[in-house]
Amino acid sequence: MQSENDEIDVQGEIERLVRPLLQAFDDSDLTRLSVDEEEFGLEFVRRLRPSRATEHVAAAAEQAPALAPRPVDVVAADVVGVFRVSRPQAALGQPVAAARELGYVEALGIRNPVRVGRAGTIAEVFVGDGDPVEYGQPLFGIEVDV
Amino acid sequence: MQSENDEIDVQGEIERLVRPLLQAFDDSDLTRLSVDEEEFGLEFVRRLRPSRATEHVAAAAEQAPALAPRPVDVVAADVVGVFRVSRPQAALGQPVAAARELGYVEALGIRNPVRVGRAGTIAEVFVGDGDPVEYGQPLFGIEVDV
Amino acid sequence: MKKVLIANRGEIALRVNRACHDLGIPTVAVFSEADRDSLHVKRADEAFCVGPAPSARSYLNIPNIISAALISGADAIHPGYGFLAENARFAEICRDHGITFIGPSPDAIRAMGDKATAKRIMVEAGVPVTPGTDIVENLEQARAFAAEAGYPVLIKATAGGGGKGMRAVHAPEELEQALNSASNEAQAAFGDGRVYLEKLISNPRHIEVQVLADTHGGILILGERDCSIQKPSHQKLIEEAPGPRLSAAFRSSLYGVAREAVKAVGYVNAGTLEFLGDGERFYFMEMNTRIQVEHPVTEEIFSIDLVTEQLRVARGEALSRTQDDLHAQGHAIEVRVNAEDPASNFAPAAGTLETVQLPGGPGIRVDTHLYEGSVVPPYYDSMLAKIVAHGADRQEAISRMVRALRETVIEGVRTTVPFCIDVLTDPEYLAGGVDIGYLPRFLVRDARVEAAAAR
Amino acid sequence: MKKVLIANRGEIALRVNRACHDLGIPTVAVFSEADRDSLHVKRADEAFCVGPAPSARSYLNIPNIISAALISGADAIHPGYGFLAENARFAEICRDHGITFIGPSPDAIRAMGDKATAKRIMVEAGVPVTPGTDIVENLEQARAFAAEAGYPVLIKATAGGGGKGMRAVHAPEELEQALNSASNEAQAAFGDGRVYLEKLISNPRHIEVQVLADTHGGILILGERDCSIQKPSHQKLIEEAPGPRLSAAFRSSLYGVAREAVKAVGYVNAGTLEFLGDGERFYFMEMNTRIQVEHPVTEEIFSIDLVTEQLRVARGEALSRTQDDLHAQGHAIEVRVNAEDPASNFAPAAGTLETVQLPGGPGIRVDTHLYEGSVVPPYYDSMLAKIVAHGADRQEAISRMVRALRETVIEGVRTTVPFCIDVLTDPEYLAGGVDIGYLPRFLVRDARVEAAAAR
Repeated sequence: MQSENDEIDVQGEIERLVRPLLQAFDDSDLTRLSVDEEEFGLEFVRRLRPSRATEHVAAAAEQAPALAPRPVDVVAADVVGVFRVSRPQAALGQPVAAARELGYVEALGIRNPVRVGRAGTIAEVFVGDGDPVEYGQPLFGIEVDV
Repeated sequence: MQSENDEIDVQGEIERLVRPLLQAFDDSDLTRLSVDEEEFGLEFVRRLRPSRATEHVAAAAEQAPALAPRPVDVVAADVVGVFRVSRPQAALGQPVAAARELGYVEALGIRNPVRVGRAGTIAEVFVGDGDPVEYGQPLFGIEVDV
Repeated sequence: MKKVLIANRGEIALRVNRACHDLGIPTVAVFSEADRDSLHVKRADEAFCVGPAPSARSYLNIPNIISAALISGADAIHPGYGFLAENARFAEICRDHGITFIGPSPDAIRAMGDKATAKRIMVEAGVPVTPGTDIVENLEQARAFAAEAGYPVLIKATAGGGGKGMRAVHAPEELEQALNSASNEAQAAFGDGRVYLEKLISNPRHIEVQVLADTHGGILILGERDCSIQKPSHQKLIEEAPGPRLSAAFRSSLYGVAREAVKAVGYVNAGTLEFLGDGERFYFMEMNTRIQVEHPVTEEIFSIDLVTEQLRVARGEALSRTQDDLHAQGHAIEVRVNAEDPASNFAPAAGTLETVQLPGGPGIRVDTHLYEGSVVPPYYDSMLAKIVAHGADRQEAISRMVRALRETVIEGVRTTVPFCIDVLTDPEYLAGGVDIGYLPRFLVRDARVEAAAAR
Repeated sequence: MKKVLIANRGEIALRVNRACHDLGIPTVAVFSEADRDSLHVKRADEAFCVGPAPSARSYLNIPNIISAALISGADAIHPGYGFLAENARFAEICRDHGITFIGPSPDAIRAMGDKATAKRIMVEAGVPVTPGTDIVENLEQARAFAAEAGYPVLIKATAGGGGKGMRAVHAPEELEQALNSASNEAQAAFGDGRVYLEKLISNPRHIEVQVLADTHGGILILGERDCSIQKPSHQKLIEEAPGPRLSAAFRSSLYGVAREAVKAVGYVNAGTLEFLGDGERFYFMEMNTRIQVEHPVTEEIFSIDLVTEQLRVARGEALSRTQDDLHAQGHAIEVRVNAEDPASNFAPAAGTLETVQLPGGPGIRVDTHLYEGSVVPPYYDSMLAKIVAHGADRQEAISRMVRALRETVIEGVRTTVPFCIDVLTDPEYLAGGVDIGYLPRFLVRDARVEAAAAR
């Protein structure tokens, strides 16, 4: 059987209950927090993509010198296929220009180039030559020039 | 497949995350609050018995004069059967002595007396003559003499 | 067949996953970014994201799906239903890459996908079709047919689908107008304005026949399904097998015709022949060259697994049974639990499922990708679950289904569950053998009852 | 029968609730204070709390249960299994209050509940029983029997149960000691120190026969179940039907004997005759005068609902089928999903279930009272769910069961699911026909493998 969604004073509820929790949630390391009351419920979910990629980014960030963090662009695969490094190979820590081809994803015999967006420095390499990659998979982290 | 319960620093986690939430939970009107992190989860549940009985008690409490509240004993059925009022009938607001028989639950032809515990005043009558009652069902609220 | 890629989502992806695992074959799931946490991803042995949420860029993304098969080492693809299941070009691309497409040949898909071709093949095979014309070249041809067959008649587009280019004509004076507008609509929708005429059967029953054929000449005719309980949009809502109140002569003729049709098409793998039932007569409507949503009712009464049979056939093996092995047992009903509001013309809903309690016990099978906390994305089909009840007879199947629906608790989106309980306890449905006009009539009746109650 | 009170909890209370609803009979649940939020309470039409958590004060509280029936207007009580199901006195009390006890007569319960009486009746009916003695009056009688039948022999208490008053004796010099200690233990446990001797069958198979009988002389023999997969405590864990690797002669003889036994007892309603299987021979062990946990495997292969048949019989109706209507189809297996840790001698667990994802798809039936967020209280049986797989043959049933168990996600308590997957993929189990010593041997083997892996 189905639940009925009765109208309640959502705004009032938010003021009274939700804001402090949202603050607490923001300050915490929680990835999900759900609250369930008789007449209403809510859930906070921190948008994370739990993958090797984000772990690497986090690890990289920890090792970085304690300066003001610079933005990191993630270059991701936009097709499914096998990643191949372009020569000359761009190495970790190397500055790269915008639109520089770092490699390509080979799919059904077609080379789909993987290019740098904004110019910067290669901060992370998530992929190796010959690795299979899926749609949206992070390939490189580029610390953007400021 | 089954989850594995890995050992984690439970005490540390409690200090860092749980206590503030428990405090917030205590201060709130929430009946359930659940938190779910990658490596651990917890849930606070406020023990309530949502039934006509508690609603009545609450209603009675709201209508009561704004004095320091006096404790209310709930006289409950300890057998399943049909409730019968004992004569003379004890009315709402009437003082009753300890062990006073307010009625009985008739079950399989046996009269199971319903008696007042501590002396006081009848603050609530949850049951009518001839009502079927289940085990543990609240029958009367007695505002205890202090 | 070393590994199967499942090019679908939702319950059918899980259904195929189960069949593969039952045969010990590892699986590869594909998913869109909206389905990352879906059950079909969790239950497969491997999974590849093939695109963003919109189907056109993920579940219909042929290059990414083929590429996922190639790099995962999958040597076969099961398309499920919908999406790429009846795409002849996709079947060809699979073949060109050395991947087994688990389904019929591209030629069979193509032939049955073109209504005029399909009808011609069936006529040649002696399959009864609705009296009708070839492509009409001019108004006079149309007039002559309608005068002979009698009004009402139906104008249909040869490239048609989804009601586009279709017009019912009830009187001679409406014919010219209808012909022009149908042709224009078909031209706009399909780039092909050719139309033909058919005798319109008022309120037929939807009776379909499940078939299975292997590459060794083995053919199984797996009885009929009655799918007459359809929404006003002609989408099926409740299906059952066997069809109620059909005569032995009707069945015998139907099965014989189905066998001839399979032979005429040279059909291999699982398919369904759809017919309009009109009293003791039936007319071929179309052939679906894929596994269908409602296949479980056939599985239940014949104790056969149609999807493992699909896999066997695709491996080049013979079907596991012969026609003589098969005996229908009892009665089965399927209800589609959709995230839809029947009171608002079955408008689809999306959301997060707060509570999911599924039914169980004797005679109840559940096929679903739901779990508590799962998300119903707005991008795809609104079907959440299929509940199938099997009983010794129709009455027991219905009792079990009603009980199962009453046990079902889904909170977070509105579903078709309460509405289907109303239908399954309606005396007209209980009597059996309703036509496709039944559900629209029921909706009107129901609305009147509610309006009267509200006064 | 206007309304049925279900004097039980958990999955069997839901099972009975389903059968009543399938026949259109309203239900009354009873529950302890620990089960207030249980599914059997939610699914019944009415519910009464009958006592606090401990069973002795709630599910065994006869006055409160009878009173709940009387004040709710229930004119019949189904006892499920366990609790009051084989309590002849309870059946009598029901009768005295004009309530139909859905089960056999108090006399039949009492006769089969006393092992010596049950054995005497069976011997008279020509049912093979383990060679044994009457109650032994002295050591000489015992010596004489053991010498004749050959060691090992088993000392059993006539009032026995749960292994109390039971001793295996492997050599003459152990006999006197064992006899004394068994008698003392029985006296302490049951207030009845009488014992008898039986030939000990080493590692028999547990083969049982499902029977159903009505008040009109109708008797159905519903084949056998093999329940040899038992924990070291002799509790069943995995059951199947039909029993693997049994000869046609064995079956024919078994079913004939079962029919004679039902007639001899004048038995009415559902019951199970348990036998020890020893090669081509079998010996009566005991008769359970109730529906059993593992009844669904029989239901699946015979497409019959044993609980609705129980209700029909209790209403005085004839059984819905005759023996000639019944033909076993395929193979069915049941796995008991218990909240237990097999690695810790199956120690029971309690807790709140954080995640509950149950299996589905073709051939899978789930009987459970679980839902996400439900509580497993520490007071009762640790069984959480029964998963039943039905397939065309044993291999398909096993494949489906393994797939279903792999789909099952229960978080919050440890369960027997991973362990049962190990058993169901073990070559010795797959070969079929293992004896009751198999699972204890498997556990030892498994422990050795783990120990070796840990080195």
